[in-house]
Parts: sequence; structure tokens; C-alpha cells
Amino acid sequence: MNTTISLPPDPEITPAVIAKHGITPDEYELIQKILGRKPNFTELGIFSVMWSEHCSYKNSKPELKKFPTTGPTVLVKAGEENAGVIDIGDGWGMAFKMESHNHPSAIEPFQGAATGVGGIIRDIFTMGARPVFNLNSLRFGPITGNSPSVKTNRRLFSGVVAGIAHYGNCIGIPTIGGEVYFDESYEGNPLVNVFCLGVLKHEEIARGAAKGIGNPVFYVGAETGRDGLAGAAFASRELTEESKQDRPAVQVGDPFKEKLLLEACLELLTTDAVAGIQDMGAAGLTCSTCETASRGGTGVEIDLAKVPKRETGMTPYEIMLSESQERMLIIVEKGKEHIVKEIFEKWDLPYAEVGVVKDDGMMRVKVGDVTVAEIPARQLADEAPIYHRETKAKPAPKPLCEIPKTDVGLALGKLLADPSIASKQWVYRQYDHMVRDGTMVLPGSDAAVFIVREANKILASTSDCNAIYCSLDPREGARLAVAEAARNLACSGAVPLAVTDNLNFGNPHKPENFWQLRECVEGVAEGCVAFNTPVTGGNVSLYNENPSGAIDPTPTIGMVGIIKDESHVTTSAFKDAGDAVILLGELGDEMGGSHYLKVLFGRKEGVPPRIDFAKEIVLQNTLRDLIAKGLVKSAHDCAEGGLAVTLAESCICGEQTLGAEIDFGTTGLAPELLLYNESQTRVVISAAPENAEAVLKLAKAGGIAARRIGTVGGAQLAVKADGNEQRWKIAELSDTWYGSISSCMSEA
Amino acid sequence: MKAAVIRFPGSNCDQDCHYALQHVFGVSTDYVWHKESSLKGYDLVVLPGGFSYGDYLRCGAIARFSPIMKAVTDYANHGGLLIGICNGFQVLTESRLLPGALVRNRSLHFICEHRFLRVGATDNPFLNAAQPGQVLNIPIAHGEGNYTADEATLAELTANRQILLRYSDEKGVVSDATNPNGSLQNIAGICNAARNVFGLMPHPERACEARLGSTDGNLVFQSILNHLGVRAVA
Amino acid sequence: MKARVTVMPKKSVLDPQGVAVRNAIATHGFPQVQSVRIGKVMEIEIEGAGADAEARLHDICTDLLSNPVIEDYVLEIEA
Amino acid sequence: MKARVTVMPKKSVLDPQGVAVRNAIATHGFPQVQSVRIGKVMEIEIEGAGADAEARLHDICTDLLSNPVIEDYVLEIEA
Ligand SMILES: Nc1ncnc2c1ncn2[C@@H]1O[C@H](COP(=O)(O)OP(=O)(O)O)[C@@H](O)[C@H]1O
Ligand SMILES: [Mg+2]
Repeated sequence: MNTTISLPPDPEITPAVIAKHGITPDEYELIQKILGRKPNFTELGIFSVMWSEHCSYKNSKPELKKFPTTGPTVLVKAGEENAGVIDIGDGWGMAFKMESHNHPSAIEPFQGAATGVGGIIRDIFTMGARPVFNLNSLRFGPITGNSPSVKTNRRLFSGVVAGIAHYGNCIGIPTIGGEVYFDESYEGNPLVNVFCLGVLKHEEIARGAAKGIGNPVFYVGAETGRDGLAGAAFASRELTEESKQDRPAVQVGDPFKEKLLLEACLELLTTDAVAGIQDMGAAGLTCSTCETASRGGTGVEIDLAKVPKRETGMTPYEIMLSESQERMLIIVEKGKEHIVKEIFEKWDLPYAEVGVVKDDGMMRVKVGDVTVAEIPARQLADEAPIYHRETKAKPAPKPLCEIPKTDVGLALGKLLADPSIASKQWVYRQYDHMVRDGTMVLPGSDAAVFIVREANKILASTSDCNAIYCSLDPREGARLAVAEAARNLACSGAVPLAVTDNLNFGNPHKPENFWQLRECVEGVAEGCVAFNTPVTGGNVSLYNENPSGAIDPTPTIGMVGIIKDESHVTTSAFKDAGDAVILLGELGDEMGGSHYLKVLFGRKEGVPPRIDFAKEIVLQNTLRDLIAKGLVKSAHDCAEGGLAVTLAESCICGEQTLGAEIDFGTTGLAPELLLYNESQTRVVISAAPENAEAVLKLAKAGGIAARRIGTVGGAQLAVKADGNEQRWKIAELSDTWYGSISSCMSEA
Repeated sequence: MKAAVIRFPGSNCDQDCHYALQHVFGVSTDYVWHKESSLKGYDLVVLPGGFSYGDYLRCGAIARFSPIMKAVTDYANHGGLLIGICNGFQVLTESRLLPGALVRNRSLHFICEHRFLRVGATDNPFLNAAQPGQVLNIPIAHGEGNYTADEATLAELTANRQILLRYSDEKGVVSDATNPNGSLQNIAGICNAARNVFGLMPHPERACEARLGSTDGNLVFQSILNHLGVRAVA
Repeated sequence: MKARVTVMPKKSVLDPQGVAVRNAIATHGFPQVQSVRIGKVMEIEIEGAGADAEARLHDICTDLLSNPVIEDYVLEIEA
Repeated sequence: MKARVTVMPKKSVLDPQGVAVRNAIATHGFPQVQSVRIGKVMEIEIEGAGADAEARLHDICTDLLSNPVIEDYVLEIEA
């Protein structure tokens, strides 16, 4: 479309205008110092997005430094580029990252979630990697019942899932795993964290730096419109009733365009035409120009008159702050412009030469001959003020004085029906999780497993975080999240390699919230050190609040591991009648923070389970040894709902359902404690009967408690202990578990 | 033998089809870009799954007018073997190379899962390696796979034994309970009257390796090889 | 010149989306809604087309904008 | 009573579908088409509704049939 630019007189910059941009008086002082003058309106807008939490991490940066980020496999470190890169052997690497789209999804769930997927995919192919799979980690308010808020939660949930499906399915990247939780704390403020992983050869790693003075700067991809104006700033505020006025912040995604962009960029990166490449995500053109200049130690000058636009009469402010999707900035080697043109014409995509790399360190924005903004790039991109926020510890959780009793038989059905525990089939059935022909373990097992054929590598991946634990004890909860992720990988036969995290918290100005953030970061760091999994990148989402307070602290962990041999791929479902059922680890007795308490009594309280990393590592190593020896037919870790839920899921989560006869003998534990405690470092495995003895011997030799607890088979799950017996019909457990979410969602 | 996999800009199962033919069956296979206009020298043409041109408006509607589709139509009208999988099936109905139409799943949801299919007629190039009534396990992944046609068309399809695959249960029983998307008579795949054009919603190329859960998709490719008198060399 | 094309599913064709919306409206407390049919509407702006523009639009309607197997269209020219 | 609801994407909101169709029409030999915007149209049949039917339909339009964040609707009552 042919377009004109409006150059209206700049609105006056009053204290109110400054405040509306989320800029504090001190920050405004700093801006004036950097510029040596007052900013104009466009410049003020540029500072406001670049210095928002979403882009600058001004509240969280000192905390993020606590993560371990190095290691022999790290090819690109966290923070250097759009995503970290990890060596997976034979000259291949993987780039992966997680990103949040919480606030956009609260306003418009379908497009909010869809554009979140689009954004994280761009971060990955910007690195030169071909995206091979996605994960998603979602949290909503409760979906059972009929209150207006429950209906809203259902609408958000179904919209988010449909949006992720729309984008991922169309672009042809399988969504192979993730997690979904439902809890009151997410009412009105859902969490939508999306993850993408791509693979590349080591020599294919692309950089987001504006290198080479005089090199032309190209804009490629979709035209710029007024969508998502200042979305990054928006994501850095609390959601209020007034947020609905922020409606222009909604962006619409076009996965088809992104597919073209992905293919065109990867094709271009195989040539020698690219000096630097950067996606336009949050803060669009602003962020990509000043970041590439800052990384390159150069300046970038662009002419907005040359930027492809979808609407007429946009102002420089609007163009610079637009968050239109599916756009990239490419620094092209001078003389190679024709290569860009050929490839983007082949893919029928808009492109334009909009600027040039300069040696003066400035980000200069012009409209024709008129300069409309001129800011030192490095200060803008990297020198946002850093805040050391006040913290205030919440009181430590009180131990439970008694464990409430209920019908232990009925309790299992209620737990399996709880949407946080129930099968997520309703969700993943809507995702194309098989495209690209590599999904060896489909969604529904402990970890998703994908074979990257071109690299001949088998990767396992999972995302985890039990936010109940984090709300009770943020540090321990974060440690537990990392341990659970590693355990899920071990259950699939994988060795953990690296981590990406998404830190979802409330308003950091409230000292309790900031304390939670700090505790969680330190907990994640401890976990990552223990499992030798460097953090390669991630995302921080603050201001997740609703009128009744902050969300539960939710440091989502995305972990990736590698499976050395195809024969080691293991799933959680029992395989054959007659197989021995073996518990690796102790019977456990910790009930604090359990789903038993939450689902049956509405109580989120107690001291969450403790994790002993040394013991956990022994367990995981032992399990991998047993798997490598071919002794393990299934492995499933104990998590929400304890042993009873683990056993039931192993019975019903496979292609066929199988019962099991379990006998714990004498335990001395009350039945509800035995069945539903959530102590860590436990895995239920099954093994051919003739191998049971060998498994027990090897486990004990490895230093891990192990006991045979029963046999697979029959049409019931039967559990005997201390002279009591419980029996459940497998068909009923299966119907409950598979049907729960879809029956919630079929209500109006 | 030589095969072509057509590549629309939004195709996303093109590599999977290419892999199945080239690496599982050893068939020399080319990608053919949608802007090309010739299909000379090919013994098999595949329209792969995906979202051809974003699948805006209707699935396959815009693809129908891409330059390569003229060549595809000529090729089919001269008896060339043509198979359209998922989005490829939608392109075939939009192009009127197969009768009927594919509309939104009755649940309105995209559905991705393994499904059982009951084989109908086998006297054709696409399922001659199977037994009539045999049950195949092949995944589906679509939002608009709900096959519909008027009564006359349906009568013709039936009379000419053009209904090649129906959604069934594990034992081959075809019923509404085994219908994932609301398809007329559980139709999952049909061929044209001349028996050289086959369209199906399930993805045989996703069922070619045991490590991915099923090898039943191989029957389709094996049938084509049988028909052409070629032996797999992979 | 402006044109408006309305494409509706044929009466004989099942409209799953329409059925779903009808049920949603009914449970939304408005059971008097008997049926809903859902189609598409396209607003087209044309500049500098010749006298045959309308005829060509009809071609485009049958070839591209609707699928005659399952849909009917109405073309309105709004000057 | 019959009602007709037309839902269109808001002017400033990207309409990828409209853009794709415009491009398809242009390559179909009709480049004079400047722009296409695509919306939904719903034909609703109602029986035995009270006097407040129109008001209730407006509620349903904002709650269910359109997404006010990105779309506008028009409700027409056809007797
Ligand atoms: N929670 C986190 N943990 C580790 N690294 C993080 C975290 N959050 C952000 N980072 C890193 O900070 C850098 C800047 O991230 P970000 O601004 O989110 O990129 P983008 O521009 O794609 O949004 C990235 O390398 C990112 O991986
Ligand atoms: Mg980025």
C-alpha cells in the first residue's frame, strides 16, 4: 500500500504524559542526561518501551545473574543473542527458549496466544535454527462450575488453546508437550508461556549485531500497522478494568506469513549475504534497531518513509512502537542486496532497504530528510536503570497439624477428575503434534520425545512447575520444579542438557512479590547447578495480578535432554500383564502443599515436600542405567496426587488400559498418607517378571531404595496395605481421567 | 520411477512425504515449486498436507489457482497417478479433480490423533497391497476433514467403488462413534472414477516407521509401487 | 467501486458452526433461537475497473470466493 | 423473527484472510481490486421471543457472536 506519514506537531511533554509512559521522574532525568536535551514525543515513546520491564529487565536483571549460564556444551550464552545455543554433538546444536504472552492473552486469548507462538518461533529462526518443536505451559482460573468467572476462565482456556493450535498447526511445527494448571490465583490473569526449539549446525549460528559500517539495513516481512501499539509497556503493568481501554494492544498473527518468513530467512542464511539478523518482537522496530546497533557497537540510521506500511497517516511514534507481527530486520553485506531481493520475491514477501549501519553509535530515525529521533543506541538498549527492589519475606509455612481424612477410595476419582491432574488430551488433540515426522513419544507421557532426523539426535523435553509448592515456599518450590523436570526427562530415558525458564510473578514493587522472585531465582539456580543444566535464556513476566492479589509465584522450567539410543526411549504406561511393578524411592510421608489437600479440602497449606538433590541424582542415574540395560518397560514419576495417581496413570495412559495388583505389605502409614503424599524422588517402573530381581539388586547397589509392589494385569487397580484393600475399576478411572476436561468444556 | 512432491508456500508435510518416498521406499523424488508449470517425466505426483496458501477463505481454494495446478490437472487428465493427502485432498476437491467438499469438523476443533481406517475397494493403484476390509492405523491431523457431497455424487462413489477408506474401530466396524469429524458415511478417502486420483485426510507418510507408532501407511506407497511395477530399493 | 459478496452454506449442507452457535445462544439463556446459519461477507474495493467489472466479479465469485458444491453467493454492487 | 448479524474486523486490525484473498484475486487477473475485508454473517431465526428480543440479541452479539476487542458488528432485524 502506498502510504504517507503524518508529522503532526509533537504533543507537549508534561509530567502527566511522562507518567502515562510509565517513566518515573528519575528516569526522565536520566533520559535528559543521555540526550543532553529534552526528548521529543517519539523519543519518549522509544525510551518507554525499551525501558519497560519486558525489554530491559530493570527489576530482575540483578537476580538473573544468579543463574549458572556456562558449561562445556554452551555455544551461545543466555543474554548474548535472541536465544541460547547448546551443543548436541556431531556438529549440531539446538536453540531454544520460552516466552510469555500473559497479558495479551488475558485481553484476547486467541490472538494473544497465537502471537506468542509466532514471537518465540521468530526468536529461534533468528538464530539460524530450523524450529522443530514447541511446548506450551498454561495456567488459568478454575473451569469447573457455572459462575460467571468460571465461564470466563473456560473462554480464556479454549481461546488460548485454539490460538496456539492455529499458529503452530498452520506453520507446521509440532506442539509436542507442555502443562496446564487451574488455580484461583490465575483468575483474570492467565499464564501463557510458549517454548520453541530449533536445530542448526554449529557454523550456522546467526548473530543479531549490526556489523559493517555502510552495510544496508533491510526490513522484511509483514507491513507495519497500528497493531499492538506499545505492547511491551502494556505487559509491564497490572491488568485492571482500565486495561480493556488498552485494546489497540491486540495484535493479530498471520502464521502463513510467518511460514514464508521462516523459509525465506533460513534460505537467506545459507548464503553469505547476512551480516546480522534480528526479529522484531516486543517494541518492534525500536528494539531491533537499537539492539543490533548496541550489539555491533555501531549506529543504525533508518528512514521511516521506506518502511512498508499497512495504513496511511501513521506517525513516527506509531511506526516505531508498532508491534505488528511477522517482521525482521536484516543487516545485509553491501553488494549482496540482490540475494535478499531474489529470495524474498520468491517467497512473495515485502522487503525494503530502510537504512544503513553507521559508525556513530546513534540510533537515528528519519522521515526523508527530517530527523525524528536520535538516541545513543547502547544507552537505550543496555543502560536502562537497574532497580534493587525491596524484599519482605512471607512467613514460613506452618506444618500441618493433622491430615484430614476422607473416603480414600473416592478420593482417587476426585483427584483424577481434577482438571490440573486429568488427561490433557482435550488440549493436545487440537495441536498437530506429529507434523515433521519425528514425535516418538506423543503428548501424555512424562516428557515428549522427538527424533531430529537430519541430525540423528533424539531429544526429550518437558516443562514443569508446581506453583502450589512455590506459593508456600518459593525457594523449595523452584528447586522442586527443576528436579521434577529432570526426573521427567530421566523417566523418558534422557540425560538433561539445559534449561530455559519463564519467571511469572506479581508486581515487583510489592516487597513480598519481589522476595518470591528472588527466592525462586535462587532455587532455580541451585537446581540447575545440581543437575548440571545451564540456563540458556528465558523470560520475565511481572505485574501478573488481579484485583484479589498476585498470582502464585510461577517459575516455569523448560528442560531439554538427549536420549543416547533409540532403544532407551521409555514411556509411562504399563505395557504387559504379568510385568512386575517396582517403586524406586521411599514410600514418603509429606502431605504439605499436596493436591489431596487442595482438591478434596480446598486447602493450600503445609510445608511442601523437601528435595535432596544428591539423592535425586542417584535415583535418576540409577533409572537411566536400568533403562540402558533394557530392564525397564515403563517409568512414571510421582508428582501431583502421589503414588495412587501415579499408579492409576500408568494403568490408563497407554494405548491399551491395564490393571494392576499392588500390595505394600505393612507400612504403618495411614492409608491417605500412603496413597496421596507427594514426597519427591520416587518413580514407579514396570519390568518383565524375570528381570524384577535384577532391577531390585541394581537399584540397591546404586544406593536407592527399591521394592516390588505388585504386578500388572486385570481390569482393576487394587491396592493392599496394612490389612486394608482398595479396588478401582480401570474403565471408570480411565473415563474420569480422560473425560474430565472435555466435560467441563462442553458446559456453556 | 520418479515422484514429485508439490510445494505450495504453506505446505508443511512436504518434507515428510519426500522422506517416506525417498528414504523409506528409495523412490527418486523431487520437490516441485508451486510457481513451476510442468510435470513432465513423473510417475507419481503428491499434493502434501499443510496450509497451502494459509488456507484462508476455504482450505485449498487459493491453491487451486497456483501455476502448478494447471500442470497437475493435465497430468491427472492424462491418467497420471496423483495423490492428495489432507490439505492435498482439499486442493483436489476445490480443483474438482475429486467430487464433494471438505468442511469444518463437526466439533469445530482441529483433531490430531491415530485413527483406525477400514479399507474399501482394493482394485486400484492406491490400496492393492491391502485386503478389502483390512483395518489400518494411520494418524489424522485436520480441522476441516468433514467430507460432504450430494446424494447423486455419493451414489456414484458407492456404485463405482470409489470410497477407499472409512473411519472405523479397531475391528473394522464403521459407526458414528468412530467418526472423528462428521464425515458423510465416515469417508476418509476416495478416488476418482478413472482410479488415478486419490484423496485422503489421514497421513500415510506419518505411519511409515515403527518408531513413530505405525507402519500401516506403507501399504499406500507399496500399492503405488506395485501398480507401477517398481520394487522398493530402500 | 465497492462490492459486497455474501457467501452462505447451501441449505442442504450441514453447517457445524451454525449448529454450535445456536446451541451456545440457547444455553446463553435464549432458547427461542431456532437456527443459525453462518456465512462469510466480503467487502471489496475496486478502482479503475472497466464496464465488465460486474461480470468479472461474478466469475471470481464462482471460481474463488464461493465453492458452488456447498455454497451460494450474492453479489451486491454499492456504486 | 429473523435477524442478521454481520461481524467485521475493525479497521485498524490486520485481516490476513482479506489480504490473502485480495492477492489471489489480483493474480487471478483483476489487479484493480484494492482491498478485501472478510467478516462473518449469521442468519438467525427466532420464534416466540418477547419484546426485549432485540436488546437481548445485542447482548449476544457482544458476548458471543463478536469479539469487541477486534471486531465490530451490525445487527439487522428482518421483521
Ligand atoms: N528468566 C530468564 N532467565 C534467563 N535469561 C533470561 C530470562 N529472561 C530473559 N532472559 C534473557 O535475557 C535476554 C533478553 O530477553 P528478551 O528481551 O526476552 O528477548 P526478546 O527481545 O526476544 O523478548 C534473552 O537472552 C533472554 O534469554
Ligand atoms: Mg528476541
